[in-house]
Amino acid sequence: MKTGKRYWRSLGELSDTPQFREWLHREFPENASEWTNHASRRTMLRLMAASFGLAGLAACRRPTEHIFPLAKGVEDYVPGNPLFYSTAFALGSAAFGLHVETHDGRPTKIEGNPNHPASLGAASAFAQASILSLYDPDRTRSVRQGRRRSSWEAFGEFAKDYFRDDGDGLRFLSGEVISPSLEAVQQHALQRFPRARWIEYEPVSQDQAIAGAELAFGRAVRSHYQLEKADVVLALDCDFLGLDAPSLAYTRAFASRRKVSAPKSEMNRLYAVECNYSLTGAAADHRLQMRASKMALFLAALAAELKLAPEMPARAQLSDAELRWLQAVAKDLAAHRGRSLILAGPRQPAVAHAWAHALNELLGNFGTTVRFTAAEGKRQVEQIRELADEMAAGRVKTLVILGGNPAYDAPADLDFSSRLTKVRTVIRLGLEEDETSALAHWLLPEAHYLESWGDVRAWDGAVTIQQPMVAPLFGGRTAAEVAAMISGYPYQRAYDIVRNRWGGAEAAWRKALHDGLIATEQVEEVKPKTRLDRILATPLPPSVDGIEIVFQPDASVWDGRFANNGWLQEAPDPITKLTWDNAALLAPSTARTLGVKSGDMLLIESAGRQIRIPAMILPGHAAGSITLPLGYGRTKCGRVGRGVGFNVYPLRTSNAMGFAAASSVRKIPGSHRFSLTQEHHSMEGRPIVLETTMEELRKDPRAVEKKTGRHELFSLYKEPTYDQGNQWGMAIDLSACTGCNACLLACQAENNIPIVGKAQVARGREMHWIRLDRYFEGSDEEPSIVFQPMACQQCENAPCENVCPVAATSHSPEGLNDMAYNRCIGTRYCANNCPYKVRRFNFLDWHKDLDALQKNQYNPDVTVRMRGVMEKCNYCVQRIQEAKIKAKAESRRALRDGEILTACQQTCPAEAIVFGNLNDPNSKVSKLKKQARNYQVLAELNVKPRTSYLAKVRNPNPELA
Amino acid sequence: MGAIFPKSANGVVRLAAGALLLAAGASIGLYAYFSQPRVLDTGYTPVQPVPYSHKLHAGNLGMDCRYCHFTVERAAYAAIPPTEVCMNCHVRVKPQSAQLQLVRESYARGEPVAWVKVHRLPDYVYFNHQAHVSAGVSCVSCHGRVDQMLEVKQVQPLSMAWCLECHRNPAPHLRPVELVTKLDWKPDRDPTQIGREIMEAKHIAPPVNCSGCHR
Amino acid sequence: MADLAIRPQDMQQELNPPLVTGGLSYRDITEKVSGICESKTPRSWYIAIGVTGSLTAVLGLMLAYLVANGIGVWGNNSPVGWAWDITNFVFWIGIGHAGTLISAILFLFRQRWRTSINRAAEAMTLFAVACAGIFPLFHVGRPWRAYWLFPVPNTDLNMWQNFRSPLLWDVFAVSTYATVSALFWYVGLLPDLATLRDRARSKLRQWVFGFLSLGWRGSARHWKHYEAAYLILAGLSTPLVLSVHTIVSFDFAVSVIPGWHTTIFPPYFVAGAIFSGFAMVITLMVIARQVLRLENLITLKHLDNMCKIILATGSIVGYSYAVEFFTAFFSGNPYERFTFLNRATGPYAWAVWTMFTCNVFAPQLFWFKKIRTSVPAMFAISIVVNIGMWFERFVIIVTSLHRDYLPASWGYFRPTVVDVLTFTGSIGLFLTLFLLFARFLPIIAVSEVKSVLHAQNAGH
Amino acid sequence: MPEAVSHKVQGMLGDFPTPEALLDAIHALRAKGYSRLDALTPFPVHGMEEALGENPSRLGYIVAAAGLAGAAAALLLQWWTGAVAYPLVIGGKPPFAFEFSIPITFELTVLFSAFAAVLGLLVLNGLPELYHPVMNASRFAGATDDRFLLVVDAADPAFHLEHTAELLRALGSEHTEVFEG
Repeated sequence: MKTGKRYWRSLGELSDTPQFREWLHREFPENASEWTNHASRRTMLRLMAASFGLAGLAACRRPTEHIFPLAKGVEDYVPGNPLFYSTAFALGSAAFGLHVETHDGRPTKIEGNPNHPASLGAASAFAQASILSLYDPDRTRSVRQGRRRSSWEAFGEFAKDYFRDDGDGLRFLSGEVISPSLEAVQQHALQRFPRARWIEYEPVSQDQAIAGAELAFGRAVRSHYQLEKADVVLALDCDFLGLDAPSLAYTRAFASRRKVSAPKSEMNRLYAVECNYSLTGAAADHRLQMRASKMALFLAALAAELKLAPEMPARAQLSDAELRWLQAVAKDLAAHRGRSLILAGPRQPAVAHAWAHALNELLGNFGTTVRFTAAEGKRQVEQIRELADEMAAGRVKTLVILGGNPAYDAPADLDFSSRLTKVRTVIRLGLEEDETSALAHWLLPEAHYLESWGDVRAWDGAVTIQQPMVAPLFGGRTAAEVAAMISGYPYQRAYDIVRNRWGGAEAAWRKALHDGLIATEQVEEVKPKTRLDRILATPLPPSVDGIEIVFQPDASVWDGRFANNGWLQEAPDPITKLTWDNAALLAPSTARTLGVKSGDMLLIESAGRQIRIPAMILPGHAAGSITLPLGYGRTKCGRVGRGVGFNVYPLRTSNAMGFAAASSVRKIPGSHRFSLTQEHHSMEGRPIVLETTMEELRKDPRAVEKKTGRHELFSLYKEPTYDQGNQWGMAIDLSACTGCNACLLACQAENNIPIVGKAQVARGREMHWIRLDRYFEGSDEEPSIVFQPMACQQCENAPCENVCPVAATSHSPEGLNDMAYNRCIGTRYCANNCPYKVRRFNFLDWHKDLDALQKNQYNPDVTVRMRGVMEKCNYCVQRIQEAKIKAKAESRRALRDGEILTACQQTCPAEAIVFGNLNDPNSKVSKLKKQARNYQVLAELNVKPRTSYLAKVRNPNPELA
Repeated sequence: MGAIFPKSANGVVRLAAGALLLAAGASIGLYAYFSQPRVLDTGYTPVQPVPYSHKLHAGNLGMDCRYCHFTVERAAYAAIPPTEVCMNCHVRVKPQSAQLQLVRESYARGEPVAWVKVHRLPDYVYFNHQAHVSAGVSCVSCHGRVDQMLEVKQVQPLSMAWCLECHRNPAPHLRPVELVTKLDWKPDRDPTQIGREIMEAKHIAPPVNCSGCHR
Repeated sequence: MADLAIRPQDMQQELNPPLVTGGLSYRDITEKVSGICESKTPRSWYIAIGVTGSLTAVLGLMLAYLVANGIGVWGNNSPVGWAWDITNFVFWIGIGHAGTLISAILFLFRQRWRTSINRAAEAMTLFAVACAGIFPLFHVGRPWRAYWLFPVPNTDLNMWQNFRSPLLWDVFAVSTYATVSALFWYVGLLPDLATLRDRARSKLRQWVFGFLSLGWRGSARHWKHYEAAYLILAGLSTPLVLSVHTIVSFDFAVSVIPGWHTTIFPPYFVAGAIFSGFAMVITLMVIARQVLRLENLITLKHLDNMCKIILATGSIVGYSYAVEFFTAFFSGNPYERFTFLNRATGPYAWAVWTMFTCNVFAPQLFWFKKIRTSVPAMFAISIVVNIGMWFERFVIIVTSLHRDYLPASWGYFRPTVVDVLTFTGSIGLFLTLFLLFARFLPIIAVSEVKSVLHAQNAGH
Repeated sequence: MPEAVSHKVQGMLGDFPTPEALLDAIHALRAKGYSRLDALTPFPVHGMEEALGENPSRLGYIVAAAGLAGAAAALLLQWWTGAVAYPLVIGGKPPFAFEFSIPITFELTVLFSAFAAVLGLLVLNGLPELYHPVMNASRFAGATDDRFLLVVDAADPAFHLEHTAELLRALGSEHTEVFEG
């Protein structure tokens, strides 16, 4: 529907921002009518409601609505039909290939690119949410010189006569450069300005890993783990399924070894040694809590145990329990030479990484479970430290900051922002107005990666061309463009820069664009040798007495760059279920010694600096250690992120980026209210998430069934039969699910799910259609964690349907529990009567305060729900309908299995969610449901859910039982 | 003392009561009738910025609907044609016509012509042209004899009840796909029979559940 | 031992004290009751209605605010989709049971003592039901669509109601109950309206009551059909009054939620309703009796009887509570067990124990005749019972919802100011209506009391 | 009343202090062959119907019929909307079933019956009847207060201005008057 009336109105709403008008006119007038569609979809629902029974009368004065067709056609654009482009998303040193769905020129949804080795069709929460940042109304909207609004032309003029010399005192500062075309410009710039230097800094970097490699091999390398080949995995402070690695591909590989279809199938075993409770820890078969500062020692001891290193005092510092654990692990590893793997996390010091390498070589894992490619040995922290010193010494005249946010996230001891004031000219290219922009003399709007040309090299070297789906909304430019501008690079526009970097024939280029991968580059694989003597010569880090503090990227805002992203802020932390906040995570025992409970404020001091932050007790966290998630407490930030959470960077110094010793931690007056999406953590012994072990399964294949118990189920009535046509159903493998938030974000993007904000989450009104239920099991001190994605179960005997007085929710012949928003009057009875509590009610008009710009992200295939109506998961019925219509048009009778992917399924890195036709015995889902692990939650209620779960299987080491 | 009310009071009261009942009944009846989309929405004939005559183009000149509404078989929307399409002919045909002024301007400036929407569905209704056309539902079923309209006019209520009529019993409205745009098609035999055969052949079973149209 | 001897007339007095005392004549009764609404409006009345009126205004404001912003202005959340809204609804509907019960069931049981209280009780019923009606109407997310709850012909949608839904049964039950009670009440009023008409001096009153009494003359034929109609209405109302709260209880009993899904709800709810209803009657009548000096018509015997009924129903309620807990544990259903354990010990334990104290323990005091016949005592207890019964509904609704099957979905409900003010406002509305009634209509069924007096004099 | 009451004798009214006296009087008059009598009393007096030879009320039949109609209407509504007009699969239950139709059937039965009872009452009593000649009688007001009135219709063959008045006084009427209108 193209409803012009409201189109004009929403333009009116926006007309206060000239950029918007400019953007509207310049970019895509043709589909102006389309995008308002969604704005109007909302308004419409409201109007319908407002116009009451008087709908009739209203129509007497029927509003004139306009249709705005294109003036000139656009190739392969059919109004209303989506187009998909491949591109890539970069985060630190990693990049992930994507497919982006666009509707009439508006990117609306991000999927993983199945051909891309780093994403394999999956997309992380960050990647998916990045689309919201594109439409962030708080983005830098224009070039500014000081306070004055300026223009690119003006800056061009300025640059022309400012950058004449040989670059004396000229410094470039950017995030890690993983873009080949930017590298080209970088090199050119450094030739053009011989005395200039280019610093790369990421708050979350691979520095220690590189240092470790240099220590072990004498050269920097990148490690590539082949988890699908590993039978026994030992992860030390390494959340390779979560935040400490390009986790999508690793998750896929790991999960492939966790889905046991038959009792005889071989399952891998994961040992995790960690401080904070991570997704990896949750997935582990054995988890050992250990302070981060002790893990290098653990590895050394392991080396000793495996006779790689001579006996050393290390062992003495391990407790008996730890030692028992270590011995068992050592035995298990040794028993799986060439099929085992040891990973050390980025927070761990070089020596730990070195030991890990040494052990992997000893265990014959080189070339089998771990491969290496060459890497350059730049240390980012050192680079920025030098820069800071130069700034302090006044030797930096011009600093060109391309992206990043050093004023906020540079190591505290460098005192970056105050030293920045010593620089004569600070030129800053930034996506949003942040702490750094505030200190810049020239502020340049950066182009979002979805609106500009670029290219990125993934962790394993695969290169993807980034192509724009819209022209820059606020006239932003890329880092390459700015660097080119300053250094007079022969190519000035992003497209030319990239196109020229790759050259090649048009056909190959087009193919590269289409596939999202460029063939030309080859990454050299290296076969390094460890030098044990050097490792042995390196002292282990001193043990921290007192409480240690550990810094880690946050699952929602990473290093702070996503602070203004409402989806991510509202996405609950997978482990703590905390939204819109960070907290000092500590073990119950630590809390007891400090005399604090969750919500109490702590004053933490380290290296002469201090922060205030509320404590949160996390069962399973290592004692005597406090985890501080980075990225919160932004002072200069958009409306969403400003003042959310607590900034922990002040404690993070350049020589202790991973963890440090706290000089003092004490409770101070005051408390903080967290907004949690899950407040109860125990399963109360109910058969909700069923768990079994490989052993049990081998003994008795029916083990799972026995746990649920049998129930005599009957109905008063003759129940309808669902044996015709498609019968949709879903199976979720809890053994594969790692609890990452990918599905939750996918659902949010696909189904126009609103953001409700911290206060409303606290009231229990979050709108996510799919919950990731997280349960702790076992003791408070040593709990294990299980996850359960919980969305509408599409019950055949749906209790919600029975109680709706106006029949707003009823059953489709294909077994879907339909929800007709436009019929709903909002009694909330259905939600009350839902045993899974998966229905969501629009308590308020969540879309009211939404900037029209953000409405561009709305999926036009899904109604935007007005306040006062109920909503819930519907297996992405819009996708089902599209597919059916497509099949009909192609006059196909049956749909192919896997032709329809629900949003959550499509993006799940573990492929834990499988949707399909239960009526087709050969469909993947039917097969899964036939497995002995398959069970229905609350089956005894006879609601006959169409979604069922495959019990979680762990593979514990009998020796540790 | 005497009675409070005059003798006539009894008659008056009875009369009043009768009148009241009548009025109530009448108003309900009237509302029930006039609130029908059939009564309200049909016949809506807005004035278009450009006096484009479907009668001339589709009728007299016999142009196929799909020449302009070319996405109808591929998309949910039967797109209103880009100005470009008009100009394909009108660079030569009547290049100077005053009536085409707007069109020429639009083409020159690259800005759209603000056509007025005639057939409107609520935003929570997902009607898909592709699905219907490929099944063999003719344009005429919903839009009427556009080829006879000087100004396009809504001839059907486009209400849910009306949609359901056809979704429950599609046979009378089906025809061979190639004849979909032949608005004046007269079947040589019982159309319902033809419809049944098509349903048979194409396994047509229109949805009557909510998510068929509401998502 | 002589003084221990009991004289027969004392015995008579003891067992069956007169329902009309002070040797009143028919005329006196007419004077007494009609006098109330004919005399000059006392200052106190204006003050009272000033207060209740402003509370009613608050109700209006709150509802407007609610409709303007959405249910979010209340504390309701997920999982607690219903909270104060439905609690208030059930509370008021419960109150609204005494009236019809007194006029219908006691009538069928030939309980003559009902006559002096049934009029006021019926009025109270109507007002309570009116207050109750507000909540289901405004608790919906889109009240402007609430008319979809009724089978209104719709030529555009061709959509109808879902008759499997207890909520829909509720709509029919409550609206039927409201209508029938109103009719019943009006029929009862007819003769007394005629009395007012014939006593009226001013033209206005003559006309108004003339119209309202429809020309009632009290002729033999009138009375014949009148008695028939009254008997029939009583016969209809009796099952109706039972069905209403039964169906209200279905809203919960028919669901799948532990703590809701139970078979004892119907009798339990009905008992509770009568319990709270009578408590409210006492609260109001004690005041009316005092203020309007009706001691001779509303005698201690009336109050005593009502206290006995409260004691009886209160005990039934207490028994139901016990049975609920017993079945929960006896059932062996872990979810049921948890729900009741959680009620008694969970975050809402305070509400549960308030409920127990008010509903189970307080009314037991009525075993003592001293308390049954002490006006202040019964007044206090009646208030306590009302509070207790509100909490009963709160407990049933909120504690069952806030922790059901999947612990991950558990939550906690906190009311907002709007919640509180809306309920307070509804009390205001209730009292306002009652004040208006007490001022302008005969609050005692004159003709009925006369026939009782006649019977009493005739000595049978 | 301003507009003149047509001065035609409509009947005669006797005023008695107690229901008993009234009943005795009625018995006496009927014994004397009076047939068109009526009594106006502040509350229903037992034995009055017998005394006046009124046959019992037929209201019950009307109500019963209405009740059946209500039940039928309810069932029809639920069956037609559920199973005919738009059959939807809801909660795995059939489009129509007696189990879940009972509550509403019951409610509508009661509703219809109640309306029938009240409307029946009015119709059978010819209400609303704001004007009635007897209202012109000076003592009429007593009938809704504490007096028990006996009304002899002028149309009664036995009616006679003097004799009837005599008779009434003899039977203990404390006031006897002729009313017109």
